Order: sequence, then C-alpha cells, then structure tokens
Amino acid sequence: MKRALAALLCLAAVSGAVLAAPAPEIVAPALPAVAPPADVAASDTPNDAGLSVSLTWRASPDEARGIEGYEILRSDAADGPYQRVGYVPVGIDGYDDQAVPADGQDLYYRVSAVGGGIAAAESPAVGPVRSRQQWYNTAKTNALVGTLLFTLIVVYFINGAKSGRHLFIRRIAGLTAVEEAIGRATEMGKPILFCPGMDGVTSISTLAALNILGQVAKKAAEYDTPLLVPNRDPIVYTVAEEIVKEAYTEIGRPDAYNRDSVFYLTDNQMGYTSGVNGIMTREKPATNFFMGYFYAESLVLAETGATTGAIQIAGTDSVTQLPFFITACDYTLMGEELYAASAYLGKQPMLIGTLKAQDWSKALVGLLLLAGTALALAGPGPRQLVMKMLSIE
Amino acid sequence: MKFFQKLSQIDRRWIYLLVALAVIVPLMARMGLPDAPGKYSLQLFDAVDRIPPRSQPVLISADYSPSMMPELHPMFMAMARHCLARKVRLMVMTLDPTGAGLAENGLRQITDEINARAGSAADSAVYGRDYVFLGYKPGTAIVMMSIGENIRQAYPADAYGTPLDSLPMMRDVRNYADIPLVNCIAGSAVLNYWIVYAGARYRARVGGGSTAVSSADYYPFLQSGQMVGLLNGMKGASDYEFLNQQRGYSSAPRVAGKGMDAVSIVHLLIMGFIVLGNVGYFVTKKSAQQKAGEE
Amino acid sequence: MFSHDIWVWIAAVLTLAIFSFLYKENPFYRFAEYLFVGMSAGYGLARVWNNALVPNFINPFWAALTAERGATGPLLADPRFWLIVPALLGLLYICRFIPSLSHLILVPIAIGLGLGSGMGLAAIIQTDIIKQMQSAIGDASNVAAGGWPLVWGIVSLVGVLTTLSYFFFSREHKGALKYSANIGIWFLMVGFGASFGNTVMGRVSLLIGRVQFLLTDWIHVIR
Amino acid sequence: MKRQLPLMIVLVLGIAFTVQFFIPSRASEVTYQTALQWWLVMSSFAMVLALGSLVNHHVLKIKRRKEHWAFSWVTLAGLLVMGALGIMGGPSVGLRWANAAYNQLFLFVQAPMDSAMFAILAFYMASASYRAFRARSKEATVLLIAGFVVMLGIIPFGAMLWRRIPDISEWIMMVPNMASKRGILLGIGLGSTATALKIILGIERSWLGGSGK
Repeated sequence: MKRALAALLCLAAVSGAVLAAPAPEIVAPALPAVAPPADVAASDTPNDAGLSVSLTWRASPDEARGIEGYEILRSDAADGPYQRVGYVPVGIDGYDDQAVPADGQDLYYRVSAVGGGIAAAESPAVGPVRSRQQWYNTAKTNALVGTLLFTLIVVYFINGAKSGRHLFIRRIAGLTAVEEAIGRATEMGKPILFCPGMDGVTSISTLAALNILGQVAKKAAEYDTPLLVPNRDPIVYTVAEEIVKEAYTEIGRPDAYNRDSVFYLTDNQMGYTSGVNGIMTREKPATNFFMGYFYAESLVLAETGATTGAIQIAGTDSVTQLPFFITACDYTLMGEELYAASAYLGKQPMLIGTLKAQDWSKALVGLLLLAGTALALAGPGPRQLVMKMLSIE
Repeated sequence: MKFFQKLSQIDRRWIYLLVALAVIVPLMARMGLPDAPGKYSLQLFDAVDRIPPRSQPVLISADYSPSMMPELHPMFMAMARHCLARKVRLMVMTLDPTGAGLAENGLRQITDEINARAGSAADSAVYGRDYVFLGYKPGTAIVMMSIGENIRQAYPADAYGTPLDSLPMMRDVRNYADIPLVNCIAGSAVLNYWIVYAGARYRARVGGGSTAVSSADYYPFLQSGQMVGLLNGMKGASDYEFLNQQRGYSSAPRVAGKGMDAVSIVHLLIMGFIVLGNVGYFVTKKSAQQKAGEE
Repeated sequence: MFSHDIWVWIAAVLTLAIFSFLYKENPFYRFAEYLFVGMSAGYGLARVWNNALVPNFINPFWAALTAERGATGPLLADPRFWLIVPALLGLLYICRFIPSLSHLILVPIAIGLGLGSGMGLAAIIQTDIIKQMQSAIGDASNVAAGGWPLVWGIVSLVGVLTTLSYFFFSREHKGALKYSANIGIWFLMVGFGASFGNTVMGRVSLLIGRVQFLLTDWIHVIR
Repeated sequence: MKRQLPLMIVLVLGIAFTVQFFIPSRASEVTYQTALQWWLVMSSFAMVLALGSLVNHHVLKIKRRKEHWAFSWVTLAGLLVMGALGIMGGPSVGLRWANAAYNQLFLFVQAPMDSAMFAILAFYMASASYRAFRARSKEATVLLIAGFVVMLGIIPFGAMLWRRIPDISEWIMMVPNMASKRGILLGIGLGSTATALKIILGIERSWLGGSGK
C-alpha cells in the first residue's frame, strides 16, 4: 500500500513536471517545433480612416519544415487572452487587421506560425499599438505637388491672356474643315448632324463637344441650315438645347430655331446608334459631327455616315476608338486636339491661355520623363527612389 | 485597268455578302484550317497539364455573361474538359451572376459525356470527388481576398448547399496555397482583379482567358510572369481545343475551332481587300498620271 | 428544321431586321429601330427607378419617416431623412418646363459639375499623368530585364515624348519640333493601325455569336 | 444672380472635393460617399426631361402626320411597356408576372437587337479597311502595314508564313502602340485637368448654355 502510494505520488510529481514543462516533446511527440516569425512589428495603418493596424514580420526560417501559414492574434492586454483575427498563407509577411474595435485603444499582437504537422510557434507579443485616422494622405503627395504646380501654371497663363498678350495657336487640320463642311451643307440644302458623344456632362470631352456645338450652331443659324442633335444623356440633352437656342438668339434669329432640332433618343448605347443610323440614312445630312466620348459604336456611326456620302468630322479623346474614326471619317480631332479645338473656335483669350499652359506642362512632363529616366538608369537605388516618388496607391 | 477602277468603286454590299459567307460557311461545315497555337495558349495548357491528377484542385472562375459566350464559353469548356479528362480535380465558381448558369450547364455537359464513356467508377467524373460547382458569389475583390484566407469564408457550402467539408476533394483545400492554378475567364476587368488580389496579394498562380478586344491589356502581366498564360479570344479557345485533341484529351467537336476558321477567313478576306484596294489605287493613280502627261 | 418557340422567332426576325440595314434602310429596319429606341428608353427608365431611386432614396427615406423615433433619435438627426435635399434639387431639373423658373436647372447641373471636376482634378493627375510617367520611366530603365526589353523601353520613351510633342499647339511645327512631331505621328499611326487590326477578331466573334443563334436556335442546321 | 449662383456652387464644390481627395479621415470618407449618393439621387430626376423630349418628339410626329409617323407608335409602345413592366416588376412594386414579362421582353426582343447592332461592326471593319487602308501617304502606309501585320499575327496562317510573325505583332502592340497611347493619355490628362480647373474657376462656361454669355 505504501509502495503504491509512493508510486502514485511519484507519478503525480512527474506528470506535474510534465505539465509545467513546454508540452510538445512529451504530450505530442509527433509534432516537431519550429521557430516563430521574427521581428514582428505592429503600427497604425498609415493614410487611412482609422480602425486598422498593420503588421509585418520576417518569415520563420523553418518555413520549409511544414509551416502552412501565419495566424494573427490580438489582445487588449499584453498577457492575453489572445484572439485569432486573421490568417495568411506562407509567402506573405504582412497583414492589415482592419477589424480593430476602436481607435485609440491599446492593442497587442502575436503572430503564430501554424501548420498541420507542426506545433504552433508564437512570436513574442508586440505592443501597445493604437489605430487612428489621418488627415492627410502622404501617399498622394505626388498628386498634390502635381495639382498645385499645374494650377499655378494655368493661372499664370490665364492672367497673361487677360492682360491681352497675343497668344499664337497653330492650325489644327480638322478645324479648318468645320466651316467648309457647314458651307457644304448649306449649298446642298441638307441638314447638319451633331452627336455630342456618349458620356455625361461631367466628362471633359462632352464639355469640349458642347463648346464646339455652340460654334457650329451659330454658323448653322447664320446660314439657315437645319441642325440635328440626337442625345444619349438626359443632362447633356438639356444643356445642348440651351446652347443651340442661345446660338440662334445671338445671331439675331431666335425665330429660326426649330424645337425639334435637339432631341433625346435613349440611353442605350446600341439603341442610340440604331436611331442615329436611321436618321443618317433617311435625312441624309451633308455633314456629320461626332464629337465627345465614344465607345464601340464609333465605327457603326462613322461607316453609316460614310455610306450616305456625308463629310464627317470626328473628335474624341477615347483612345480605343480613335483608330476607327481615323479610318472612317474625313477629319479627326485626336485626343487633346478636341479640347484645343473648343478653345480655338471660341477664340476666348482665357481659353487659349490655358492651351498655352497645357503646352508648358507638357514640356515639363517631357523633361521630367527624361530626367527621371536618366536618374533611374544610374542604378537600382535611384531607380527605386524615382519609382517610389511616382507610385500611386 | 478598268477592272481595278471598278474594283475601287465596288458596292460595299458585295463586301458585306462576302463577310457573311466567310462566317456562315465555316460554321456549317468545319473546314479544318491548320492550327498554330500561340505561345501564351501553350503556356496555359502546359501549366494545367503539369498538375498531378487526383491531387490539389484547379480553380476556374467563369466570370462572363451570355453576350461574350462565343469567345469565352468554348475556353471554359476546353479547360474543364482538359482537367476532367486528366483527372485533375476541378472547382468552378463565378463572380458574374449571369455566368452561373452557363458554367453549370457546361460542366454538366462535359461530365455527362465522360460518364457515358466511362468503363468504371474510377474513370467517371464524380461530383465532390473530381469536381465541384461553387456557384455565384457577389463582391468580386472581397470574394478573392476571403479565398486567400479560407475558401470557406467565401463559400461555406457549394452551389447546392452541401458544406464544403462534406465534399471529399475539398477537405484539404483551405486557400490559394492549396490551389495550384487559378483561372479566370472574363471579358471585363475581373481578370485584372484576380491578378492583383489572388496573384500579387496571395501569391496564387493566375492564368485565364479574355476577349480579343481586351487581351492586349494583359501582355505586360504575361511578360513579367504575373500570369502563367492567357487565351486570347476565339484564337485562344481554338488553340486549347486543338491541344486537347492533339494530346487525346477530347474528341468533342471543336466549337471555337469552327469559329476560328471563320475568323481566319474574314481576316484573310480583309487583308485581300486591302491588297486589292491598294493595287487598284496605284493602278488608277498611274493611269491618271499618264493621262495628265499626255495632255 | 425551324424552331417552334415563338420567342426565338421574334428574336430571329428582329436580328434579321437589324441586319437588313446593311442592304439598305427599309421598313423592317425602321420598325426594329423605333422599337429598340422606345424599349431601351423604357428599360433605362425602369433601371433608374429600380437601381437608383428606390434603393438610394425611396427606401431609406421611407424607412426614416416610418422608423420608431424613440430608438433612433429625432427625425432631423437621421441622415436618411436628409435625402430629401438631393431629391428637391433633382426636382429643379423639372423647372425647365416652367419658363420663368427654367434657369434654376443650372443649380443641379452646377452641383454635378462641381462634384465631377472636384473629384476628377487630382485623380486625373494621379492616374493619367503620374501613373503613365511611372510606367514610361519604369520600362525605359528596367536594367534588370536586360538587353532587348530595355532597348524597347527606351524606344517607347522616345515614342511617348515625340507623341507628346505632336500635341504642341502654341508653337508652329518648325525646326526640331517639326522633326519630333513627325516621328510622333508615325508612332500614332502604327498604334492606330495595330489597334484596328487587333480588334477584328473580337468583332467577328460577335457576328459569329449572332450567326450561331440563327443557325442553331432558330433554324436547326448546326448543332 | 442667374449665373452667379451656379458659378459659386461649382467653385465651392470643386475646391472642396479637390481637397477631399487628399484627406483619408473618416469624416472625409463619409462626405465623399454621401456626395456620391446625393448626386445619384439628384441626377435620376433628369430622366424626366429626357423622356419628356422623346415622348414629345413622337407625339408631335404623329399629330402632324410627318413622314414615317406610324412608326412613332412603335417607339411610344415600347417605352410604355418596358417602363411600366420594369417598374411594376421591380422591388418597389414586386409583381412577379410583370417581372417575368419584363425579363422575357428584354432577353428575346431588346437583347437580340442590341447584339445584332454590335455584330454589324464585323461588316463595317471590312468595309472601312477596304476603303481607308490605302497607301496614300507615308503615314497612311505605316498605319496600313501595322494593321496588316497585327491581323496576320492573330491567325494561324501568319505563324505558318513565318513563325516570328506573332512575336512581331505582339511587339507592335507592346512598344510603338503602347508608347503612342501613353503619349495621347498624358496629353489628355493635362487637357482634362485644365478643363476641370477652368470649370471650377468659372472660365469654362459652355454648360451655362444661354445664360452663360
């Protein structure tokens, strides 16, 4: 009995020792130990609206020995209890905990290397760390500098234009054709068709198109040539109508304005196209203008127009559709030429002033491209710096 | 001389008629024009071909709508055929609500074919053992990221409500680390998302197929190795069908192969027109110059 | 041989009606065109109602009005209630039908433009300018990619610079600018030709889809 | 007043949301989201104007018995049927039969016309290239050759002619094509930023229509 008791005590002592010692070797001898991830760092996620903490670490050197991923554990006290908040597979050494309960609260993190065949290896706790929101996005500094610089250049040249300095603008091939094309329609006694693009009124190309429409409408009013303006966007339709009406008033012929000339078709891309196709083949306009932003329908419109024998002038900043207008239209204003055209036709000095500003900015961009490339070719370090300065999130 | 003059003023409706014939005839009777698979098609095919059978599953995300079917559905069919014929396990999902029906029907058609031919249980395609259909899930990038953590977060169950853990082939699949290849077939920017979220963020190997119009956007990813391969429109689909047949994985009629015959013939037709148009242009110009010289 | 489904017939006949335009404008096309315009405008109306107004205004606004106030605070503190403001501003569009108030339509247009240009300004600088600059410099300095890729990167940079120089408006294209702008035009033309050529397959595929529908679903000549 | 108020609105909102772009904080984020939602609600009402124009146009056509006036009935009927079924079948009313009819009409009436219109592009690619791909000038010749090589690079025939053709075609897409696109985009970027600035500063006033002058 004594011996039995002694044995029992002995066993209890052993098992007590076993329980106190790190478990793996004895309780689960099948699971080998691995090194935990090192250099775990936790900090507030920069440039965000708060409620997020970013973690980074150095991968465990034992990744090849069965680590499948890393668990991210969080607690509001250094000694726990820790809760699992995320998981990433091996190969990734960072995690954003975007489920932080509140900003300004002290948090502690551990990262644990886990796998089916190994004992989990937890890193020491890091912290305290607090999440918070920021009021300036440092990642957007390049855009801020660009915006300020460009605004400065534009304002400078607008002031120059205001003071009456003459500004030269070179001839744009498609533009000289505009007047000629309107004259042709008048001679033939046929209408002019003007499509102000497929985008809404906030699209820059639509605004440029509406500017050009104003000029075309004035000429049409002068020569008493009927004008057809089918629309796809409800708001563009209302603005276009105002512009055309005003053009007739300005020429002094408000009575000649036909209420049917600016109209809405449908907002469906191909529905609109089928409608304009019908108009082109039935009314046979002598001149077609396609100005603004266009999508795949560009070629359908331009080819149909070509079969009716109309003179066609297109203008778009839609890079993907330029090839089709170039092949199927008589004249095409490419990209920036569309904006330039609207300034050129308007002949307002301030609009021309901004063109000058754009040119100087272009020169600046060109110089920066050259300088940046030269610097980046100097070595991997400078290249990384240039890339970082130009990186966007 | 006259001939070329006439030709340069040819009624465009003759051109339309020829284009129509160039599409209709090959679709009705496969002409069997020769094939020359492109390098990115080959790369993708090889990537699938190297995955060991009956191990980790390939993921195909069928992210296309019916309007892009002619180009993209044959890609899905060819890729799924390749996997199932080789006994490579297959997971199918979609991020486009209208893509779910297309993918599900396609999958059923292929498995029915395989099972009709199969001599034994081992040869047949068994749901849950050889393939699963996860269905549609809204939320594009969120779905991709949650698969990166654990596929059960995005898909607790398959499209039919069976929990993933009750499907034998899914038991050991947790995230991209257990998926040797992620394929996205899409005509939109979804493929881009897969490259960014699954590829760059979770180190998944991404391949896929896209419409001809948007394929050029993916060349940079192919050159930098961020994509393992790409099927470019009808040509890519046809390449894959050809490779499947060449290696004996499929004897099904080549849907995209027919389409590609039509595409090839229209291309040749257009190129022929361009040549004729230019010959006509130079001949008439020369004769006009000669006339001007005589006067 | 032919389908027995009336809907397939309708779809097939309308498809052919649209295609008939290629021969010439005719009453069948005209019918399809007028139908298409009307239906798609109605579809657009339903979409604006179901996808924009109902979830963004009607439902939340109604929920705010009918919510039990005790729990959620006063009505005026409920952001959903304030959706009435954009709705009223939207009604200003309709002032256009009242001649004496028609100028008020400029208010919602101005709001849209202010938001659009404000949200766009710096974003365009980021995506269209800084991003493009980074890619151009990156390609032209990618020493790690070695030999030819680097050469092509530098050729690309020349292409970018010369294309940019073509778009100089405030200076006559003379001297060095003329030379550079001319190279720019060459790059532009290669780009346009290549884009055109690269698009043919996609467009033919769309036609193949339609022909497959006609020959498979309507006349069962191919399987 | 008629033009001062809109110009003020544009100035204030333009500057506010340019600044917002650089602020990541929660208040800024909420402002942005709210603005987007308000904008969407507000713009939805413009649809009334658009449909007013469409209906007016066709009603007048029918009244005045203009050419092809009978077809205007088709447009009006299409508008009414799709609009009504769509709203009745939508979540706000929720009539199941209306939704079924709406979907059926969309799938078998509208969608086929849509796809057919798109498919017409295939024909037009052929006729446009026949007419326009002519070596009239050096530039036109370059365009023609680039297009020709890329087309050849896509079809298997090209690779059989010379196995490097697909690589050349890809090179054209990646190097000169990409370069010209970047150049155009840089110009467009500057041009559209300038226009945005002009709008905010009240220099660009085309949108004021009649009252802008």
